[in-house]
Amino acid sequence: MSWILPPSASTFAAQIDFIYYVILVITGIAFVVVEAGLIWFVIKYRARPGRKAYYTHGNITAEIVWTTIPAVTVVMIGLMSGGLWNEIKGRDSVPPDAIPFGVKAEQFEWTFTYRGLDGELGTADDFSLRNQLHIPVNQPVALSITSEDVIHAFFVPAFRVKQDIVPGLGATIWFEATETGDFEIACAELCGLGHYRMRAMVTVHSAEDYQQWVTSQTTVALAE
Amino acid sequence: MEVTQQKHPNYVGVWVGLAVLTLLELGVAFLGWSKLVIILLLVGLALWKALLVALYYMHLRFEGNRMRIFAIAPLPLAVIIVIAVLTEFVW
Amino acid sequence: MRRLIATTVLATLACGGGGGDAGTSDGGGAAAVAPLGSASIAGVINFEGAPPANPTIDMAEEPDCVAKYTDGPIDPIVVVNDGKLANVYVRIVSGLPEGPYPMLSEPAVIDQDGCLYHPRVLGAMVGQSIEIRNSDPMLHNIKAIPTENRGFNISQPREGMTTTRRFRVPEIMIPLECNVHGWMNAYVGVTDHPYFATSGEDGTFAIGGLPAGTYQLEAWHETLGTRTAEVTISDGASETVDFSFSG
Amino acid sequence: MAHPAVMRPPVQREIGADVYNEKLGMWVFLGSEVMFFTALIGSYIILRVGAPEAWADPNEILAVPITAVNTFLLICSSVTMVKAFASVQEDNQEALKWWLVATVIIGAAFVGVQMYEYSQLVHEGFVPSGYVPGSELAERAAHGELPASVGIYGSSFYTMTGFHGFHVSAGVICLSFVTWKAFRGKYSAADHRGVEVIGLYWHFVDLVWIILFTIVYLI
Amino acid sequence: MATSAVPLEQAVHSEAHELPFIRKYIFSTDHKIIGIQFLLFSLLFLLLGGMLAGMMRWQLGFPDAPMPVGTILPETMAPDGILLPEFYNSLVTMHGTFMVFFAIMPLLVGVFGNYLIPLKIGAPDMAFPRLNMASFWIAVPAGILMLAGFFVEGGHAAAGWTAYAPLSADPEWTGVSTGQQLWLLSLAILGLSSILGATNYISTIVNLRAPGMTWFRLPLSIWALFITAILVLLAIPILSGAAIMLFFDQTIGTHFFDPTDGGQPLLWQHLFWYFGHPEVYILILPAMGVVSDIIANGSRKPVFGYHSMVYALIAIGFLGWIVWGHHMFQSGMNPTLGTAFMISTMLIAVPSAIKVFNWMGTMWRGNIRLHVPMLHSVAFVAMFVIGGLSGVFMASNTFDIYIHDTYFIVAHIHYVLFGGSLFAIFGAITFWYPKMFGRMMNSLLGKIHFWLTFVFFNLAFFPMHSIGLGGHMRRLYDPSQYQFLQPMQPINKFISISVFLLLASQIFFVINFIMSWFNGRKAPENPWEDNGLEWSTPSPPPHGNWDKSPAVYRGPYEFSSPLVEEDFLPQYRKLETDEEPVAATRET
Repeated sequence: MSWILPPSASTFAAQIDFIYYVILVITGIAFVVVEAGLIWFVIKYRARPGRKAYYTHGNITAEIVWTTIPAVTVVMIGLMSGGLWNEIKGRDSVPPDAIPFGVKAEQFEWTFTYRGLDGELGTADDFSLRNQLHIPVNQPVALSITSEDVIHAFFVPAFRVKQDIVPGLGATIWFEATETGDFEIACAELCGLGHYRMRAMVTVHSAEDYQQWVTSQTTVALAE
Repeated sequence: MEVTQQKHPNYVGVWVGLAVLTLLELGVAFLGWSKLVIILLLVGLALWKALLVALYYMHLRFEGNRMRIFAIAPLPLAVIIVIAVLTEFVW
Repeated sequence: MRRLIATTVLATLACGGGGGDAGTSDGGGAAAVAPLGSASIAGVINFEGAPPANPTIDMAEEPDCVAKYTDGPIDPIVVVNDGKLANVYVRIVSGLPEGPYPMLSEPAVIDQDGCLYHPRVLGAMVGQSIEIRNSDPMLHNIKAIPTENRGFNISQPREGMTTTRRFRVPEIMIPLECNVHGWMNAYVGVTDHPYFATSGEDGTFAIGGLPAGTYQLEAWHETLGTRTAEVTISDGASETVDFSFSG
Repeated sequence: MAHPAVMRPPVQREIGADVYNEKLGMWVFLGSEVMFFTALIGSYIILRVGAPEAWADPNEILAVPITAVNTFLLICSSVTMVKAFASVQEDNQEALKWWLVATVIIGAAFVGVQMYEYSQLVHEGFVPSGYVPGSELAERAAHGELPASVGIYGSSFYTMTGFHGFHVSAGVICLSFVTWKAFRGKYSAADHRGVEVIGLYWHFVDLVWIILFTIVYLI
Repeated sequence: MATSAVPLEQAVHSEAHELPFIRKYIFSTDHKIIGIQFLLFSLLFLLLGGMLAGMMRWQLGFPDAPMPVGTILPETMAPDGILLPEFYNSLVTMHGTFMVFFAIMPLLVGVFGNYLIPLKIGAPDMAFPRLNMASFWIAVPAGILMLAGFFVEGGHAAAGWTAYAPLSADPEWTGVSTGQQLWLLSLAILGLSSILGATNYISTIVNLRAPGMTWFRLPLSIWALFITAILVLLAIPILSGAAIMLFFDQTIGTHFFDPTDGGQPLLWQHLFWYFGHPEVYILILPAMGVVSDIIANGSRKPVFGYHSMVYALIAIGFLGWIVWGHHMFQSGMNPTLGTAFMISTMLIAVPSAIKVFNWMGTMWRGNIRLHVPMLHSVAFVAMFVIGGLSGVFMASNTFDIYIHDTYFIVAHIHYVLFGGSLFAIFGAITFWYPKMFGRMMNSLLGKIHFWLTFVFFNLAFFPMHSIGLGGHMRRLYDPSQYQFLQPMQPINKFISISVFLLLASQIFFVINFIMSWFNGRKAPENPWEDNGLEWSTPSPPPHGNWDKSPAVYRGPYEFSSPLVEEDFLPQYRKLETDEEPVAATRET
């Protein structure tokens, strides 16, 4: 039972979590005010014999106050997250220097295609791995994801990244990991009876480890 | 029973109008003009016909405002969904 | 209330509504039919030339399966042992007398072990129960993609589970696949008679209990295509028919 | 026993929408019909904008002339319907009966023509799932005279026109009922709610066809 | 529409004399009987839906442990009592479907719409009684079809209650064909029933209000039901249309949602949610309405800011149409659209806030009687606030990236639908039970049921926020598959146990409901000392409700009025100062 978000490992995560904590504080206040008020009223104004309730049909000022305050607050929240939204999901938000990856989602597997050494996708030295994504740290990566059959959702909790993958539509998402290590990739959209097993791992390497790793894999790929 | 409406509108006239407009549509549809112009024209003509039917045959013209509101209320909703989804392709 | 649901389920199951085959025995009547004869056909499937290399499987995500292999898991598409080809499905295409044919009362078993199907090619008779086993401690789903029969897509989340299915119409071949492990493929040949066989590791096959007659045989391999042969046997005799494929 | 407002329409007309219940109810119901056709027609527009290549030019696959005739039929049935309404307002029972009969017949004719149109299309090889393999249209598509695949075109064409046809058929049935009552002299200048209400529905169906004809057959 | 062309007086007259049982209780055209029929119908499905939830929670709390008495389920569902993933997906789907379409919606719209509208506006019956009967008897086959799906080959629909295409469009992806088709068919039929009902409600409220019952003298429950009826009328047809297209995709090989042949999977989501968001308000507005009535009654005080309450209802009803995209933030739709939808969604929080504050304002300086309906209503406000506030998190499309499709959403919807609607329903049933059956429900049992439900509900659903924030995906058969979810397993266990207790505590309601029906205390005409017109007629009211239509002299919430020494002043009570209302209720 905690209201703290789990550890984060991408550049977005920090910003998204910030928005979360802002909303948490605002709604927290509203929550306490209302619930406390309710309890207080129920106790203070409970029925007593021979007493009559205060006869009123309302108060315009009060109405205006509690219409404006929420309106202003929510619109502010909206504007605040709107900017970040475009940064993350905007149509042309992908940074040009992002490393491209090909991702194929199908019941119930992820296939990740790497561009190999020549830095180009769709060439001979590309290689693919099943359910394993390897990326360098502190370096934006762009995944062009397609779905073979039904709608899947690419979800990396630690990166606060989630995107539905609609067959025929696909999606390109980008993020930048800030921590090395292994993180889990999940399918977040019900995609059939094996949905709960549609799990993959993303391994974040330091820049040099990543180069070595790619080299080794490419040679293997070319050998075959 | 419709006290609000003493003399009938010229129903046959409206009918002739509808027929003519339909012929117009058929003509326009096969003209060699740019697709966009044709589409706009056709939609215009179709709406015109629809309006004729609604106003005269469904006597919206002779109803009170309340009924007119009832009649047109759903139309904005119909437009909203189509426009919104079309933005997927437009930009 | 749950009891109510369930009992109704059972009720409908009993009248065949439930889709699962809770031991209802189709063709049980046919089982009474005696073998039509005592003739038999046996043979070997030869493979000429160098067998194509089978791809390795990237099973890294399933350590429990990898553990079942000494050297990395290979996808056994073309299995050749000293010139003999395995996983070839041989059946009699024509020449049989009118049925009914003796029913195979033993279920045809297909096992999921080490994230591969065993056998990879399975023969079954119309109405014969096909017993699907899971010997892996993980989820496998079994998706049958027939064209004539009604397909199914079922799951076995735990080790040791078995599920029984039947096919109602003859069909060559029905692909089986597991979507959790994209490399897992198997093929089921369904015939209305019991005269079929699948070549083993040593490439041999045998079809018995045949009446005398002249038969067309067809040998099917998932990638190498089909071969046909004709053979005439007299009652009680045993003929040899060999097939040969090449890469 | 019951509330006078319900008993005598004149009283009701004082209340609320200024019209009697059945008319109000029909208009309200037509509101939901609008949304139903929004789902179908809207999808058609969206799908077509999304995959324009799947649509054939007018008169390539669909026969415009025959449907033009059908359109004319429906327009005629509308005018006969409204004539029936006008007659009952003037308490002209004879005219009412025969205008209604005419409407029923023309409406049924529309459905018949649509059935014929469908059978022709199916015969040529145009079905909800696209071309029938090996059919005449499939051949022409193979030679590049028609879109390579019209799956989505067939789907939306049959669904939309089909559901309109369904509405017409329902209308014809209700109209027959009203006609039967008319022959039993149930309607008068004082109370002809049945005629007016079914008329509203009928004109609405006609209105929908006006839109359908344009965007399905002509554009 | 021949039915609506039938002159009403025939319908009403033919009912006047004593009727045979079948016409009186089975094929009745009396709005009160139909309301009660809907009540029993939907309570049954409520129970079923709860059972399905119980099975799901067992699997989530105790994966791989055989379910008690689970062994009686056939092996296609739960071999040796352990659920199969495909059956779990069916449970997910059907729990949602039952609760949304066959429990909450008919309970609010079908039951209280039917029962309260004529009684509260002073009409003898609905505008179209036969249509009203039809709408119930169309709903029944829909329910039967929906149940039948469990027993067909391939199992019941397993694509979620939102039936996202293409998962739902092609049996190849789920192995479910007949089940999914029955599901769609049933919804299309149920849609027809709802539309007929809505047509009836709107016509009735517009045309059949008693003399003096002007728009701004309508109780808020009726206002809410009126707005709801409009939403039903305009939203349901969209679903019917979409369902029919999906049905054709399943059966006759059309390609509406099939990306391989020009179809658009996203189109389904747009259509579904264009229906689905108004649907959300269909499920909460009537609850807000009845709660407003009950809170005013319990506080013995006029509703605070009646007019702004009405305008808030209308605003919600309208805004509900332009926010559907917030269900699709992560679906890959146009991101610019995403921002637009976020703003509109944020705005819809405002009218909700207004209502909450007005409810509090109503209780403020009241003379609060904590009878069972009031308890439930206060709980409604308290729980609805939580649901509303958690909604703000998801409304922010950016943070929604993280919590979309997690248990945070599950917590949110249950705080709104269970904590909100269902508490209101329990309150409303207790409140109008005496009018429906002529007997009071047992207050002690009621209080026990309330407190147990309230406690276990929160124990069950509040922790879901926390695991949702941990990233726990919803619709997950076995969370233990993910390392990052394993630490949450204890919480999952805890939630499951709470859910079982929550289900168990409903027994008190069932007992109370059935016992009181037969030997509850006889109910007086106006047991709650309320102001509504329905309390001016015997309990239960006779056919036609009143011998002569009641006249209305004032607004619905004249509690503690200084004009009289009682603390309530019914709408139908004539004081010397009051003039007879004219039959015309047209606004001026």
